[in-house]
Amino acid sequence: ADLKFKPGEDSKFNWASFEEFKKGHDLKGQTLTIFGPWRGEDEALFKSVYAYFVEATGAEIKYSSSENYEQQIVIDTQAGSPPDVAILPQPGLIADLASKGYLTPLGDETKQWLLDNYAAGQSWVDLSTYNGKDGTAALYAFPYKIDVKSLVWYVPENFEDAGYEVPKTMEELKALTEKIAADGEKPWCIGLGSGGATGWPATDWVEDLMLRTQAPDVYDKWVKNEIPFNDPAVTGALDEFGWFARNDQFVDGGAAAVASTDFRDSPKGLFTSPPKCYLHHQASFIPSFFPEGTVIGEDADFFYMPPYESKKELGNPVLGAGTLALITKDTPAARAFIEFLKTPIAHEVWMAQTSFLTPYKSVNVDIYGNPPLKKQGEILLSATTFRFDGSDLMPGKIGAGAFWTGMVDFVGGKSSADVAADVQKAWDAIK
Amino acid sequence: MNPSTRSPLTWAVHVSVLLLVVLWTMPTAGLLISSLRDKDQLAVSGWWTALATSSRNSVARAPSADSQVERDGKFVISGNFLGGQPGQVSAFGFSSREPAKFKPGETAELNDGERLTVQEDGSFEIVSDKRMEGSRGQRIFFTSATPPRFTLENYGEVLSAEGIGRSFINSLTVAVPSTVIPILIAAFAAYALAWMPFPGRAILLAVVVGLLVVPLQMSLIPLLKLYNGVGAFFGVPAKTYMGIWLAHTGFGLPLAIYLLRNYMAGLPREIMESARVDGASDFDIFVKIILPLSFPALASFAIFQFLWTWNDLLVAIVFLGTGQDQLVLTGRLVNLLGSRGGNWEILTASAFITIVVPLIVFFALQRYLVRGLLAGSVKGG
Amino acid sequence: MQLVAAILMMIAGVLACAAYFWSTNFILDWIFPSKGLSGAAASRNLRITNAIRPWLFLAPALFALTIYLIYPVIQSAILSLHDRGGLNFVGLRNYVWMINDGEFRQSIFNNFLWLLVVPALSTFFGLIIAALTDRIWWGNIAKTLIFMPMAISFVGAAVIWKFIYDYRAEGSEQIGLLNAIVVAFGGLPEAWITLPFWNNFFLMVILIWIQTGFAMVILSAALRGIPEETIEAAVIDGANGWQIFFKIMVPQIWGTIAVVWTTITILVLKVFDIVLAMTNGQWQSQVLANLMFDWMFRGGGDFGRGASIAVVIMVLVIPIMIWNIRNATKEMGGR
Amino acid sequence: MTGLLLKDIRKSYGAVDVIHGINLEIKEGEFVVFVGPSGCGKSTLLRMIAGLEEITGGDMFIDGDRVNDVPPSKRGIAMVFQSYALYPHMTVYDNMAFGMRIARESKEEIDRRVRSAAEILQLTKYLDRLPKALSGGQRQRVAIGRAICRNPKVFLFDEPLSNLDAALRVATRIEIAKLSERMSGTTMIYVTHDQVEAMTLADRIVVLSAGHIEQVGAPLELYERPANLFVARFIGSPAMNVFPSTISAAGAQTTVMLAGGKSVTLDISTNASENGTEASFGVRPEDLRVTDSEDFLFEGTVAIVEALGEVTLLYIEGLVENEPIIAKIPGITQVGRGDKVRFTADRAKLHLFDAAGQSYRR
Amino acid sequence: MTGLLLKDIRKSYGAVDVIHGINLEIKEGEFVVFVGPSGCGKSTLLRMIAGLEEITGGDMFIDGDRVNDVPPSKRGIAMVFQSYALYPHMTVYDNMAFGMRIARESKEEIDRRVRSAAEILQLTKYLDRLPKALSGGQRQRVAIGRAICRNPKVFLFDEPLSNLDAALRVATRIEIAKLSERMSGTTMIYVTHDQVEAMTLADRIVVLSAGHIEQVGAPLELYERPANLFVARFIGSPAMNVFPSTISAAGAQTTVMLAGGKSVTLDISTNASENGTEASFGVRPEDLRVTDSEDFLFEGTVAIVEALGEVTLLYIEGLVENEPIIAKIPGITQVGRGDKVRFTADRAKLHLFDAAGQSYRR
Ligand SMILES: Nc1ncnc2c1ncn2[C@@H]1O[C@H](COP(=O)(O)OP(=O)(O)OP(=O)(O)O)[C@@H](O)[C@H]1O
Ligand SMILES: Nc1ncnc2c1ncn2[C@@H]1O[C@H](COP(=O)(O)OP(=O)(O)OP(=O)(O)O)[C@@H](O)[C@H]1O
Ligand SMILES: [Mg+2]
Ligand SMILES: [Mg+2]
Repeated sequence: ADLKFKPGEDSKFNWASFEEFKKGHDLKGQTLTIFGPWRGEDEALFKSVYAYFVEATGAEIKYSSSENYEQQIVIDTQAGSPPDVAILPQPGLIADLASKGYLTPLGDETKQWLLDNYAAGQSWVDLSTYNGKDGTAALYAFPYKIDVKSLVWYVPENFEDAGYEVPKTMEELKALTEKIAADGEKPWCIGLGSGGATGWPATDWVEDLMLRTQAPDVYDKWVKNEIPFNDPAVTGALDEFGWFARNDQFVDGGAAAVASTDFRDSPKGLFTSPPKCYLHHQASFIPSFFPEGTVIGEDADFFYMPPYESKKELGNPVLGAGTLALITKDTPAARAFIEFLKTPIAHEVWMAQTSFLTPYKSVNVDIYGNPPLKKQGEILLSATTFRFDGSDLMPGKIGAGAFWTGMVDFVGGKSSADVAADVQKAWDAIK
Repeated sequence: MNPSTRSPLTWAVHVSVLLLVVLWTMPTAGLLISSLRDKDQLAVSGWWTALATSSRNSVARAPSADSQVERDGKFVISGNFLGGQPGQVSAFGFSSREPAKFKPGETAELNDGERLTVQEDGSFEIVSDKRMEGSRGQRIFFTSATPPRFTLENYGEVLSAEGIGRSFINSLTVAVPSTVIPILIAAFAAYALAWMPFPGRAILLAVVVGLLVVPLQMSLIPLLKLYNGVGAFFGVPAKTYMGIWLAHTGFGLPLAIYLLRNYMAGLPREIMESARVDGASDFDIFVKIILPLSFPALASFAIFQFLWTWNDLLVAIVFLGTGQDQLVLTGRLVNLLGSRGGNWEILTASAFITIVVPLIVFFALQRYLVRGLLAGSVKGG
Repeated sequence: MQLVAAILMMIAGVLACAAYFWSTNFILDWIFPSKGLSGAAASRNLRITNAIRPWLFLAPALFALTIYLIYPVIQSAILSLHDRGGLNFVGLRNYVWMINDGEFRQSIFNNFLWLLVVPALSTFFGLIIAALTDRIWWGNIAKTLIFMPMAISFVGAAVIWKFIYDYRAEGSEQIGLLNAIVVAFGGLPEAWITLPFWNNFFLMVILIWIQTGFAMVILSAALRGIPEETIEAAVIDGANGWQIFFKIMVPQIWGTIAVVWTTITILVLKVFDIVLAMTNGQWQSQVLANLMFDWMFRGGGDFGRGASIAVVIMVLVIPIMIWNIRNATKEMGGR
Repeated sequence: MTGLLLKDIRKSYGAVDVIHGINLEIKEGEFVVFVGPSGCGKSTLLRMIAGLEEITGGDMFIDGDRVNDVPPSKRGIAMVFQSYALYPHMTVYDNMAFGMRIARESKEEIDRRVRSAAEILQLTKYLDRLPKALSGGQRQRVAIGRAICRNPKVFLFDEPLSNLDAALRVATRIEIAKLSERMSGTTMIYVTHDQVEAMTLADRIVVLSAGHIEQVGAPLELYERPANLFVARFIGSPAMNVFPSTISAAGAQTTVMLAGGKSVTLDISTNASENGTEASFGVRPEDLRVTDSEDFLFEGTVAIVEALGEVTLLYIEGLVENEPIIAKIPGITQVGRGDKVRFTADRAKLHLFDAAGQSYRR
Repeated sequence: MTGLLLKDIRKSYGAVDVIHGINLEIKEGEFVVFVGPSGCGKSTLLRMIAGLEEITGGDMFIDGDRVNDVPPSKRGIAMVFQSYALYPHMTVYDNMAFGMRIARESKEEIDRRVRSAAEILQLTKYLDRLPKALSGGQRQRVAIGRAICRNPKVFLFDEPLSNLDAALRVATRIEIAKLSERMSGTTMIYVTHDQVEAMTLADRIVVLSAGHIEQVGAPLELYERPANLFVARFIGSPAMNVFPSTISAAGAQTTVMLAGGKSVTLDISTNASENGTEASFGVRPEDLRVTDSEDFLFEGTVAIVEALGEVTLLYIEGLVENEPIIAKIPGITQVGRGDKVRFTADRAKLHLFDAAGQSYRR
């Protein structure tokens, strides 16, 4: 196969793990079907990773993705023709698949592996543990490829021209926001538009602010609806978001534009002449929507979404998201693939390119393909709290439905209490 | 009829059609123009502005310090940020706060003692007394009038994608039989419903109408289950071309039957009677009389069925799969978009690439929508 | 190579289908011959073949309809009585939930709006365009242009309309055509698709824009089937263009107009792509089909509720079915 | 034997009764012509024989087999439709060849037959045209050609010559006659409004009126001995002149008193009981002669003179209410408008009908 | 003045020339009948007058205005189509009322006119029916009714009576004549294959053949002095008998030698130069009389006898190649098949045509 990095050549890579895996697995003549969310550039990157699996085992991999992959996986599992391995970004959906009995548990050995090898291992185990068809919890998923969401993007030169400083605390961030507004400029670009998924960028905001205003266990209760959605803790976070997004002076286009501006278009305001805004809250993937030729770290950069000075005790929480690999059809190849994901090389190959973060402790962080990636990796590793995207953890109908709609209504002017009550009502309806 | 029977208001007809056409094409025109534009422009300015010379604020970056030359004891970086493109600079600046502070020809004092001059044609010069440093060049903001500029890059990108030819053939392999088979089946059924008396005819017709409403999404799971079952039983793969043809056939049938029956029922019954008297069986009548006379309806339906099967992604993915030798063109194009699907330049270009074949089909079949097909057959009426 | 295989496969598929009709027909005549037989036997055989033949013609269609549509309908009906996993019987609970669900009621209301507006306007525009383009030399080009929206994929259409409805704040450059126009006339830009109630109409415009091509093609075929001489007679009778159109042409293709209207009506009941792509039912623009899709597939899906909404959608066509039975029996009365 | 037998055949369209019980036997090889006023049910009857119209009541037999439920294609018929019913998508040639192709005739045979039919019908030039590029008469000829190409047991012609010019009509009529002669086993049923056609072609003429049969008979029989007033007036053109009259002397010869007061004696026997009853006295226009003698039938003033070249029609008004008496005088006559003329007629050519319209000459 | 003027009117369908330069003037209020063989271009000409068919060449004037490009609706015409062209979705009543409704006539007026037309055409019973539930003749009557309801400047009738029975045809013909009389300013153009119609209705008859005019004239003129062989044979039924002959003595009276060797002298003058040239000698069947005298025209054996009641047709074969000579004898004659009969005719009724077919009687 076409291997991106010749085994054994670059000593930064953990080639030993590759050789070891190669020795232990021979799957010649077998085919492994993988179904994942990655398309386009991401698909090419993923291919470059699984090429090593192919090289090592001799198995053939059929990877496919589709625009409607969530729908696709539901149909395929229901109808009884699932792929061998599915990789999905939504824990909610995974929970559902698990509860219907379509997933194969990965076993205690993997659980132990996660505890041992992933930073903040317990939170990954928690994330990967779901109730099966019989109601017993088991580890069903293997987290692989993480995105950091607690990032604020800006253009350093614009900061320079205007004399702004990167804020270190939330209080400073708010002050900066007010200062920019006072200068007659718009501080933020916020866009919630995403076609059928309109609203989701706001949920990231809220979750990030939840982690910065509440203790992690409140967050956990929130996503499990152990505290109601209209709990003051939640409405508080909503209002914090409202402070940024519902102020016509603070957002480009005014509050009215927030809901309808496409999230893919919104960061472009950072780069116009004159700049339409100075700050943009978005996950680590967003540079693909920056103008062509933008160099991260120079033309644009990011800083960690700062915590409140006043809530020091919460430390540096990080909101993230990621994809989880599942065995949807129990075959030796599928098992082997999960094993493969446990090798450092499966992480390093992607790390060495772009847009891949991992909590795997024993990978060589020097391999990160570029400084920003490394910086994100550091944010991830220095996190005192790591939490997975809450809306992805909630049931689909809420996390990919009522919550989005609620956020759209919220920026449209509805009060936080009403919005939260609506979401809670929807949640009640599916119980 | 001949021209002299036309209403004298033909100009009104021309004008109204033109108006409607403009109304209907306007959105698509936007798409077309967008597909020819530079992708970064898409989100910043309206597509219609691309057609005219427009005044635009842009940012350029001067080459980095590496490219400075020493001239008369001064260090100079020069270049042209219009890059040879026609255009005219009307103002410039070096700070994001004052992007249009200077007029072309003026000299701007940069913060660190460098001096920047920009000419109308976009050429600029940064002059400094001391050697300049830094890996990034100076940002220059400028306002320029740029004439329309289009690029075929987006199309190039889409068309050069790997496996696109293969997907094209896959799509055709799906679409052609998925168009022909339902037409054949539906035509027979429509004939029976229109011209053969049997009990329960009206009810059956109504059921067909009712089935038009069945949401595709509802059928996918039960059908895929069935396919898997059948595939397992015969030991063949569940996802085959045969399977998708039949699926498209099933989904297309109600409309096909409904449209064709309506058309066939309107054919003059004398023609059928006369064929019957000539000794033709129902089969003969169908093949030799009804089919040729139903060409307009067959062609119309063929246009739509082809279009649906060609543009379909869902059914193809569910019943055919996404492997190399199955992935259809729409699937391939969607996969070109990033995982978050925001590449509008690819979207727009691929929308136009997929549209071509259905439009050819439309054009080709349109000539079967002829006038006066029945002229001369019966007298009176 | 693949091309050859594909072509062979296509030919085989189509031939197999044709062969069915030919051979069954042949076999029927062979089992019950009527030629060469005399009297009673022949006429008995004739009666039998006449009773069987329609079913032979219908059989493949019925087979495909049963498997691909009726079977799923039954499945849905059964599913609608079960819980989210489709395993436990819950009786009518899903329906009860539905009636009490505000979103459902909203969808029903919106769907009504859609049903009132879209089929009527699509058919109307389709008819007008078909009639107007019929008699001008560049009619075919005009038709092709108006047909184009039909050929564009939904994804493409969504992008197109984004470029129309896009909203940028007052003062900044509008990249949405509609707002650009509004601003050019001195108005204030609006975020069109977020205006509750009215956004329904902005979404409908998209479907009308697409479906007009459908109506146009079908009606154009029908218009061309009108006997030319009746139009000539009307011209002689002194009728002008409008009168000919409304009093001579429209009544003669009334059946087809009804068919087009019915088809689009049913399509409207099913349509969700547009809503999904543009708003996903937010800002109170939810429709039944999208709601169903939502429940079916979002986050693993709740098949019970999804199916019960599907059942409601299917029940909504019953009046249309009855109307069609009426028409069919009336029309076939003389036959 | 390819005879037809119609037993109490009835037809109604919904509530409208169109055919009220027709009984008719047609022998193999016979040439039967249906005549009757427009709308009386001729086409309907023909279409029922062809099997195109469901038979509401009664039985139909072809060759002794009940065919009520036999489809048209199995009845062995060829038909010329009143409305032509050409296949619009086929050329003239294909239109004519269609039936034979269905019957799997050989290519040469088809070609021979089509060409000969086209020759007869003067269609050879148009064989490659589609029906829409033909004139009305040409279309009608294609319809005829389509039928005569074939070799059926029964021919049905529904007003096949109505759109042809006189010469062509005569020529085609003769061809049909020849055809009937050549195919002696073939039964022909022919609907026409043209008396000449009916008279020249028919072995027997069936006169229909409002869905029932008025009289069946050989052509001359119908002309000379119409069974009733309807047939008398229907056969012959212009129609027979009818005078209201009263029987003044019944017997082997009958004397009737015309409205004008003149009495006429006819060679028709009546029962004595009829004495004094109302009767209709009829004489055909062509049987009237202008006379100077005193032995005239009636006298009147010519209101209109229509010179047709070959004959002249004289219209005498005022003798019978609401209707002119017409005389048809051979050649071109000197009689002018306003002239008072006396007319006479052969006694043998006078007709007498009773009050119910039945002829006394039985 | 609602006259029509056709100047060198031409029509071709693609490569097919159908009308080859027609020059014709029709005066206001005139009743002109077009006759000619099937396919000669009558309907096409009518449709050009109506404006339904583009004029390929030449000019057409109505009322002195060039109307080549005037749309039909502005020409003030009513037309009966050969193919009826009824509105299938309208009842008989609505079909007839449509034109008047378009013209915004009052409801009462429309009703009055429709009912009176329906009365005339015996359609009253069918006013509520759709065309598809009518017989062929009834449909044709609706087509007529639709035209005569209206009040146009020009009436165009394309074979309007072809599907009607004799009685109805006569009645309708008379109604049309009355209509023409009543609306004296209205020009009527009428296409028919029926000689009687042509003769009785026409002020002038236009004889067309293969797209050009053969002769225009008053009915009797055409009958008595046909300009050429075509008209001579076309007018009159059966057609004029024509014998090939040679002029043996030209002069004030002309003597011709028939093929059989018999010579006949006619009251027709010819130039001396014509002596010895070929000529066609013609005599109409109805002008032939059976004679016993020696002064007969020709003698032949009767091959067929067709008794039509009113007249008898005798077919004498073998005299002229390929064509029988026909004699039309009034009444029912005793002559039978195989009889050898002598025929004679009035000298004044003999016709002579030169080799090109032009009549010598000018
Ligand atoms: N579309 C056409 N293309 C070519 N030839 C045509 C077309 N329409 C008519 N013709 C020819 O034009 C000639 C004249 O046709 P027209 O209908 O005027 O005849 P007509 O005199 O009315 O005959 P008829 O008495 O049979 O109705 C015919 O020979 C016909 O074949
Ligand atoms: N579908 C129908 N519904 C009701 N009445 C009908 C229908 N079809 C025909 N008729 C009537 O049946 C009668 C007989 O029709 P038919 O066509 O047999 O007449 P016809 O003798 O052929 O007349 P013509 O000489 O005018 O063709 C007519 O009075 C007609 O109005
Ligand atoms: Mg009839
Ligand atoms: Mg004609």
